[in-house]
Amino acid sequence: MTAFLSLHDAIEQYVRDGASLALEGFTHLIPFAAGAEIIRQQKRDLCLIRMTPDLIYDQLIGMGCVRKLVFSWGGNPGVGSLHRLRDAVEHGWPRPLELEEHSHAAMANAYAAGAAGLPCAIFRGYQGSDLVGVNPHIRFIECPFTGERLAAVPAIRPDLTIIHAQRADRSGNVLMEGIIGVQKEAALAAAQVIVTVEEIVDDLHAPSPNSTVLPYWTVSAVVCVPGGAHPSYAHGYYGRDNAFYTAWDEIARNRETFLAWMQEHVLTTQPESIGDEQQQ
Amino acid sequence: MTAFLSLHDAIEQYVRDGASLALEGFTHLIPFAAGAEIIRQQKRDLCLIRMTPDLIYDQLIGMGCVRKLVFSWGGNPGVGSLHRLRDAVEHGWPRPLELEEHSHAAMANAYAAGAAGLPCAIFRGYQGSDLVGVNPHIRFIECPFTGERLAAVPAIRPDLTIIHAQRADRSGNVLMEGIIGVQKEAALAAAQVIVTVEEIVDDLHAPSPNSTVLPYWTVSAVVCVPGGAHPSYAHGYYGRDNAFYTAWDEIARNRETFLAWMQEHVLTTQPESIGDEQQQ
Amino acid sequence: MDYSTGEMMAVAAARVLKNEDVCFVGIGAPSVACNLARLTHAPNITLIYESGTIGAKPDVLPLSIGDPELSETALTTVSVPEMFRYWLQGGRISVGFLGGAQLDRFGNINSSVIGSYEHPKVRLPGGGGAPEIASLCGQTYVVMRQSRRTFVEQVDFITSFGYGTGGDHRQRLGIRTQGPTLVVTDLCLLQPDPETKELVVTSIHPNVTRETIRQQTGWALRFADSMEQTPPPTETELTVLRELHARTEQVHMGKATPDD
Amino acid sequence: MDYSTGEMMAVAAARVLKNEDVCFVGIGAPSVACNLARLTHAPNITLIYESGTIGAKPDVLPLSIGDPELSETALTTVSVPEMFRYWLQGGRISVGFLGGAQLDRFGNINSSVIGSYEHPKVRLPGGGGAPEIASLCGQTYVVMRQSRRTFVEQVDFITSFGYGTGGDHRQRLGIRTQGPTLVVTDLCLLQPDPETKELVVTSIHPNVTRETIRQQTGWALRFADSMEQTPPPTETELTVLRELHARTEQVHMGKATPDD
Repeated sequence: MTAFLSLHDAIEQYVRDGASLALEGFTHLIPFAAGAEIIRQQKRDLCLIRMTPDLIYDQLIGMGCVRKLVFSWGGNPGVGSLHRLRDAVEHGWPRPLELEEHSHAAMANAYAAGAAGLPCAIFRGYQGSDLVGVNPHIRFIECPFTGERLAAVPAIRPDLTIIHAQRADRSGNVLMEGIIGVQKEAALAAAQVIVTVEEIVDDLHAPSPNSTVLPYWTVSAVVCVPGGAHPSYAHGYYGRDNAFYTAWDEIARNRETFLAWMQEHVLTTQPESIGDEQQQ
Repeated sequence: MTAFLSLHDAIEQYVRDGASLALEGFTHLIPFAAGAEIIRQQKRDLCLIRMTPDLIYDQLIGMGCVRKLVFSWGGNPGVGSLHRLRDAVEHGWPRPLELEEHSHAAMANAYAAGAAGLPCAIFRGYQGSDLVGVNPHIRFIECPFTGERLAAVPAIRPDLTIIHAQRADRSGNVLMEGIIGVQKEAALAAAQVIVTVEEIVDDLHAPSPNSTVLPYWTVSAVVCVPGGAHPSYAHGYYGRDNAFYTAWDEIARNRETFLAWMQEHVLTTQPESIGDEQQQ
Repeated sequence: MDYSTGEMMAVAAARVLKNEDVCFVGIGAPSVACNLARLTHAPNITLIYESGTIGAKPDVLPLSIGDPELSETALTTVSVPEMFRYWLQGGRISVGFLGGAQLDRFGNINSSVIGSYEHPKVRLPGGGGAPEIASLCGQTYVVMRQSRRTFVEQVDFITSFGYGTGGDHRQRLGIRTQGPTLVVTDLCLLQPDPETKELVVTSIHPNVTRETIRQQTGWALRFADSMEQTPPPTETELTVLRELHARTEQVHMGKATPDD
Repeated sequence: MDYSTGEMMAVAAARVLKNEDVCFVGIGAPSVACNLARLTHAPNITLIYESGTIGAKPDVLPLSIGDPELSETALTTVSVPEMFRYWLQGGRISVGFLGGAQLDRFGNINSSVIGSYEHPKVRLPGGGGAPEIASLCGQTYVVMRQSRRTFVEQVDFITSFGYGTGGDHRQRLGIRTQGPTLVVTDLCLLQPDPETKELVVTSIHPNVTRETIRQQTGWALRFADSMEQTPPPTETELTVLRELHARTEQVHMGKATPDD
């Protein structure tokens, strides 16, 4: 049921121009290599979804692949702004970017609702926040028992979710460990799911009977990309390249240095070598 | 913050007559020893909550401790009826029993809502079921985005939840593994939480960074009761005594044999010896 | 090879399961059918038990929905809230199994009470996961022995909705799944009429007469125009089934402590 | 011992944290304060990062909210939906930390935009977890440097609600928590007036004048009648803080690959 593909073929077959895409990862296991391949294949008019868009989304936006961004926190963690994201919003370069802004609680609940097959999620949130006035997707319902006013947001159902995980077995069952973020929900909420992994093994060796595992019949394609989460990290495989996150601030600050870096490190790189190259 | 008590003291201090109690466990890690101690201390007018009331609830009901039962499936798994539950509902012996009946989906969502601090849970359920007509706690809301009609139930918030777990460390942090059922939700939804454990250790040795752990500051009291889940089981410690579940059908079928069994195996047993005794 | 009507029922139920199916398995007959399928023609079938075990491959039949055997052999075990939210309500289950004390001509099932709800003659265990299994699985198969007592004109209480009063009743309630597309009994197979949704006999088990089936049914039963004859259990099916039962018997009685 | 105003801010924030506190920790100043408290007077304080790590005891300061250091030292790591549902919304957090680009006299915070929302002069990262941290933690502490640019009469956009327009505004919105009970800056401590909820200065850091504080505040600032003098950082506090920063510096720069 699960296809085992090269990164090139997986992105070519599953990423359609104009589609809604979630490349999730809460600081951990961010599918950087997959994002780079989307840039190389010059996909366009994408609606990107993610709680914490960071460097890879900054790159996708800066290279003009993105029409709309659904997010709750868009910055370079511990460093500052995402300059390409700002440039697109503030000056429309390289193209205008539509924003749909939520809180983390809202997006986490919306992904969970998508995974649960519900049309919406309810939670206690957005009380007194001006976000309510600028995002028409934030509404309210009354609890039928207490009358309490609760926030409601529509379920998130991406056309495609791409995540990076530690490993998959040869059937396509996938194991995730450490900071698992909202990846399981993002995967189960999507119509299609691509998982890039550090390695493909005979036995997952899940440490606990309750380990986070996606069964093969929930995964469309598995791609083996060692180092595919760099400069983020893979618990048990390699650490976070905090120095690169810090360095990105300078690289992305102006358009020329950004384009030069993309040219050298992404556009002229081969997908197969991504992991290794970025791990240097 | 967590108190380490004897089973006798824990039940005496935390179980109040008339309180709402959830002794959860989905066929696994059922807190039998704690239930037996509640019977020995002759607690009364309890409102018992549980998705799958089985033998220990049959005993509590048969001994007259229970006023009301909130449940979704009340039987002896794979064997048949709970005769004491039936006798109470059908003939009011030893006292009438009020029922609040739900589906598993409703109760699982209601516990989760309790743990999440929400007043209610919404889900797609009860469509066409007559349960809607006999349970006023089942209501419906409209999705504010799609207009779909969704079922709603009030959150479950027990005065006290009692669960059994594999082990706790000396601070009171608790580890659960295997079929974890709805125990974490039941614990986080309750005002007070008692956890009986197979052993108390220096280090939990959680096998995975994502293992199911209740931090000590969510646990009121920890009680060490080896074998405290027998005749249900404790993954990694001992198996399920299916023979006893089968034998219970005969024992509980009539009032005399039931009372005789309770006299010999519960009323005249010491809490400290429960585990060992039941493990013989 | 000789076989019992119960064995015929288990074999007939197992045969309709496919390798690609993701089954929400109930205890008893469904569990027998699913594991028989897994041990014969559908080795890769995914068995999910509502206790949270996904991809269980038990060597013996579980007595309860949460026996150790299940989580020990499962791909992973999730919490019960997750099971009902992400997996059942999430639309991940292709086949759900149902049974009950009463089934009516439109596939509605009663597992709550015999008699009135307030003053029941018999208080049954209740629906458990059934009300949502009935509405959220791609389709459901009902496996139960056939008798006038269990196959009734109208159930005393609808715990799990089948086709209601027939026709497009499910659609009118906004239910998007197929419902009870097959009923497997110890005597025959029944399937809903495409239009009216009334259950009609479509295949008769060996050595069973229409008269017997009529006698064991509480409503004026219809037989399909193109009637089939259920093939008897093969030697392989019977051998695997009996070995499964034998292993189970041994394990469950292993720790007999009747006085304790 | 000499110290910077930033060190005074970190120390002042750390001092208010207790051993029993369960803190929802933000990156930057809050993370410094929480870990300083843990390494000095509150060894058992529970630190929760929104990435899902519960009971983290990092040896160095995380650069991001989800550095490896956090899950590797945590009691357990849960999913992000669980974190926001069972732990934050579940009412398990006693203290939440907030910061932002703008803070107004009633403790409302803007971390979304400078200028209009549709055509912002500066597009900020956004609220992240803040809107619900502000309403669901038992109380919140704001830690940020004080300046006319950041301490404004009115914020351009309320990302996270403090006391709104003051008085009982929180209660009128059905918010059950205390809100921003303390603001720690590099110059002083501010607390809400019990009645009006306007932030007033209650303690001044050493060698800081009221005039300086006024100059760095965008509204007509009030000073409490009983004004306190913030004790300077102790040698222990400074030593632990500086060692923490030194360890952090070393680790984060360890894997420098600027060209990659």
